[in-house]
Amino acid sequence: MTKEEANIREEVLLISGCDVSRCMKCGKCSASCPAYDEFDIKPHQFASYIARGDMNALMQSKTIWNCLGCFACVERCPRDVRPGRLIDGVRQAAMRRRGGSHLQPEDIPSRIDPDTPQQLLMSVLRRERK
Amino acid sequence: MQRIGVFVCHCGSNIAATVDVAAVAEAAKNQPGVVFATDYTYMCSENGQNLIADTIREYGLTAVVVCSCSPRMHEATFRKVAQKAGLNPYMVEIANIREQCSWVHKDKEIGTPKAISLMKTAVAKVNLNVPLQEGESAVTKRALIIGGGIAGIQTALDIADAGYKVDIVEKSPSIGGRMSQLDKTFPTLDCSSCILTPKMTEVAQHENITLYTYSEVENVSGFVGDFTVEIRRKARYVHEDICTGCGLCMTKCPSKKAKNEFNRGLNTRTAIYTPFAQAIPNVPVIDTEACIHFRTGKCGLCAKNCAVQAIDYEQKDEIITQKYGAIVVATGFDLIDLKPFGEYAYNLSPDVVSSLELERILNAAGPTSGHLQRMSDHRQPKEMVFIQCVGSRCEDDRRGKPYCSKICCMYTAKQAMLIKDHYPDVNIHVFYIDVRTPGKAFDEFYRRAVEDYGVDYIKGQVGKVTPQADGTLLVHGVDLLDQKVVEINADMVVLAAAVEPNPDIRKLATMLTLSIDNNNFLNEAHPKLRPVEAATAGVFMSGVVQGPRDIPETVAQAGAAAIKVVGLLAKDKLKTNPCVAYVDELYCNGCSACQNVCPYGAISYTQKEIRDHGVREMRRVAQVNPALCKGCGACSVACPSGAMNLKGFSNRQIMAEVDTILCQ
Amino acid sequence: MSVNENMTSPEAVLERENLAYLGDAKGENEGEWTPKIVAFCCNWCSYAGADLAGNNRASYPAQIRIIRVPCSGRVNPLFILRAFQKGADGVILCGCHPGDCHYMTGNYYTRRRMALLFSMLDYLGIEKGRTRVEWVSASEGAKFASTMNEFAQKIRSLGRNVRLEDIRCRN
Amino acid sequence: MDLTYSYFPGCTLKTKARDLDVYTRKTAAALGADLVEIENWQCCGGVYPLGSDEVGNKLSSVRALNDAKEHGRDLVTVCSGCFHVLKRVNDDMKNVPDIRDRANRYAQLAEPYQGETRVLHYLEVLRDAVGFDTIRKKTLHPLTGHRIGAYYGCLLLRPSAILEFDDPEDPSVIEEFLEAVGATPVKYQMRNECCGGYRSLEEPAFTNRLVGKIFADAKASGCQELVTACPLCFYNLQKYDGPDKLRVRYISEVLAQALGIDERGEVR
Repeated sequence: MTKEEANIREEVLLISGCDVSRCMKCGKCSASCPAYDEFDIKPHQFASYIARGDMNALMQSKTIWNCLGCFACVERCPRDVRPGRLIDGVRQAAMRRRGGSHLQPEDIPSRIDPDTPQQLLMSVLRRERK
Repeated sequence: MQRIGVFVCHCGSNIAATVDVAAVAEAAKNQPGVVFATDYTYMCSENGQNLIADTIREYGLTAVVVCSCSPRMHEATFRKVAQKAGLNPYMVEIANIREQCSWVHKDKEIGTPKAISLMKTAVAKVNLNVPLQEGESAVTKRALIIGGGIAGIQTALDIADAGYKVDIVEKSPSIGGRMSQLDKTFPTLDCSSCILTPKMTEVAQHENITLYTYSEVENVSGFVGDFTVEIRRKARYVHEDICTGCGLCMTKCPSKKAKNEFNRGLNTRTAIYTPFAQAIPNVPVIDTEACIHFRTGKCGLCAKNCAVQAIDYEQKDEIITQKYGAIVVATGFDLIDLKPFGEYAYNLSPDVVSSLELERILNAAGPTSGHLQRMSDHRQPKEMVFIQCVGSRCEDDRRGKPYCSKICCMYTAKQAMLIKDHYPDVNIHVFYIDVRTPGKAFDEFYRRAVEDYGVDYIKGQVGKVTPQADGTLLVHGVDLLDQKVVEINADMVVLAAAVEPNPDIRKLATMLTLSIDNNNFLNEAHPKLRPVEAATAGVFMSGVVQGPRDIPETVAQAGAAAIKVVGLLAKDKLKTNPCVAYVDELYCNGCSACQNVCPYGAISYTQKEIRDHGVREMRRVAQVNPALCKGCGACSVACPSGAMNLKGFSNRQIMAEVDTILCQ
Repeated sequence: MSVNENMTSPEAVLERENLAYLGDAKGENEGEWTPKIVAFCCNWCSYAGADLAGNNRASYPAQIRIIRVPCSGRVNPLFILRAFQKGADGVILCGCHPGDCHYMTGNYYTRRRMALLFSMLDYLGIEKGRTRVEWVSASEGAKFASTMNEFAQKIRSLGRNVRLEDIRCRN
Repeated sequence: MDLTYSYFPGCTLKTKARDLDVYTRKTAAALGADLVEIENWQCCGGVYPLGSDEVGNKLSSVRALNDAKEHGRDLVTVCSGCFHVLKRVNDDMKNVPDIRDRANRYAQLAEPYQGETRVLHYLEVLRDAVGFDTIRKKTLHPLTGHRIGAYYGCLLLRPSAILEFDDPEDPSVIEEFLEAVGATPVKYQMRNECCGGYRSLEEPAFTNRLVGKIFADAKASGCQELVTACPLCFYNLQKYDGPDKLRVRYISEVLAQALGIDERGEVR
């Protein structure tokens, strides 16, 4: 683990407020995840990646942008590890470092239609933009 | 005034190196009441002990102070010496000048004055000591077992075989417990009823055992050796002594829609029923909520058909009171409520069953006569999914338990093999977190399921079970080793639900002043060295009430509890700790403050005539039962008027220590 | 040996306490003072912990004096007041850890009772630092010693107890 | 009982989800509840702010919560997203001292806000204050014979430890509501699964797949239509173009129909 990774790990643990040592690797989070196949690093792997300090891999993963934020993993985690919050934490850390967002504002107009609710745009901006 | 002897031990050089022992002895001579003081190399040696005993006789000592090692080390030794020399053993006090003085300090100039002040403190205390007598209490040679499962049955048999009377109180209409609901038992696959039924019969026929089924413990008072227990015998509406167990009443009963608890609600039973065919006693009970006669006053078919007139609709609950010397709690377990696990569709589909429900389905006496079938359409399943750790190892206390339930890994392997034995074409998938099989021949058993029977073990969990239009259940899970989603169209899903102690234990624990842990399991007096004894003297535990365990462990523990009971009942008298609370009735105002803090229920109240300054009046005053009191002293502090006190650690004794201990 | 005023390591503090105590005992040091401390220890956990400290030869100031009680719940607030009256500069109560009480609930009563007593003493001007409740198990010899050292240091920083000491009680 | 509430409509209800807003107000009025819109409310942000070290983006919720507190009322919202955010921020203000202190330093309120306000979803008002029995009595046009499935989604239910809305794995409040307006509620297992949420902006094909599974289960279970309380779920469900598509409506629209209320609030 590099020093930078150690810093990121500390930041993720602070942002998420989770205790990764509680994970018993049961896989309930991954089993509950509706976007499992869209993930390169699976929800149940987040706790051990963070425990090991393998933060660069997490920061570059597709997972952090593909997570739906549906909290199914948070709700069903029997150990209160709350993988969804860890994913959120890594995404936040990634955005803070890149100084920007995943989806660029100029990408948005082409993606909306007359029915697109404000809630959707707000959510995307809040989740993916610093 | 006491005549005190002070004995200062060198403990070789352990004390003498950092404490001028002669100076301590010399200083002692000036203390009030001290008539003799000396030092010696090893006070605990035979010569040292003789020195103390001889001095007691020669000087007519009334009290002794030994300045030596910790009282936790040799207090008992020196008390025995005193007793042999004709002195009350409680007239001995120890000044701890080794562990708390000579070993803490390096310098004689520091150690000596401190040792002197510790000596003075002990002298100050012993001046106020009074002789204390160990009490005696009688032992009622009869044991009570609460709970009639395998734990209670085995405990009762072992005690009864040793020659003591035993009563079993069982809440349900028959003994047998959870074990009677099981089909086969791991790892040998013996038929559960085949090994349990003979034991049940033995209980019923044993001359030393009395059975109170359909009964509950209502109240407990008393203490080790002398408990008084009230037992409520619920009205069966069938006279146990008259009924022949012919079963005609059950065949005639027209009310057949009551939920069958024994079969975990998978089918129905009649209003007058025995839970299962081998029930002991083989006497039915009437479920008044289902009975037409109790609801409408009509019917009465059972009574009309009973050839011996055993049925009595007017029967009332009966309270019997019995004395016991020892009590064993063996109230067992149930599975947790599966309703909060909505993701497994347990509430939505009858084909999602608990492991115990499956056990009934597999049992030849069960709702399907032992044929494996779905409860929805009675089809035989082809694909089955077992989900492990449902509610076990779960920190979310709204639906699970933090502990491992211990038995699920093994019974799942067992159920899988039993099914494969009878229905080789059934595919079985087991989603697991870890497979835990510590135990004799346990891992081999599990491996047999994998290697010989081809049971598909998948490391991972299930996220959702969704009933499909075709009647199957879509099981969506993940295989963590393959990192792949696994979707199985199952015909049946079996949930290995966590075990939890029978909820009745809370009420019982209050009655017996037992301590229970956060999960409602009983706490042992010591988790390693006193594993079957409760902290309350005379109360023992057996079976899952203490923690998850399987049948062999339960039977072993039942034997251990029994020998503890037998050891207690074999005594005619029990010695009691004399350092107990006592009350100065003149100061007591009957406020109950002491009773409220007593963890042992040792304090009660009585109306007593008190003479106060020449006036006689009836007052409510506290009284301490010395057999129950353990001498913690909580009451003596709670008492607002200073009436409560503790022998051996009285207010005046401790005050004398405080007064003296800071002296230079 | 000269006493360095800035010494704060446990060993240094201990040495200083013991030197001062020595001076006190000999009546040599004018104005020098060692805090007098009464420690009430329950028989099952903390007294055993104190024994273990001795077994391990862990040191703490000689002016800490231990009184054995069956349970921390046996300690009457009056005992503590009496100790202060008799010139104690600090009083510490040691009992079993929560949940481990030999008498099941004694230490819970202690905790509640002492919370009230200590805040009342604070109100009377006896600083909260002079009183303390600590859980020490039979296996925590090192904790017992370090707690005592810390406590002694704290009392030293608070100075002599002059508010409750009854000079008529000096012995 | 005083049925006056502070009301937080939320951004989408003012534009794309006008039906949800209008019918909520009209039905509330018809049932004797007074929803007083908070003045100058600001958007809650759509999702709960994820960094526990960030406070700025929780302030709009804090202001709304504080406004309700100053009026001495409970705060009602009908959008699932707003409910989720407001309730979680409120929990932070009540239970997380660090966030509470920092938020109050920014907000500079007359008196520090400490999570005093009760956040309610309109469904909770209907169930606990108005009562489903009242709705049953006031229903003029019962939806008899309509087999309707509730679609809860995520934001109303999870995390249940904080939202405390319903059983997160087997919810029933919308079913009870549907039963009160005379419909036949149909429970289907996927009703608390995610519709894909905000991913529909970037990966509409993916959300379409998820929605497809939900519709398939609903249809197989016998639903003829679905109801929801979330504009984002509504959008994602509406956008689905597959074989199992069912009609989707807001709960308030269904309630209005049962009570016989039109858009202008007049009883027909």
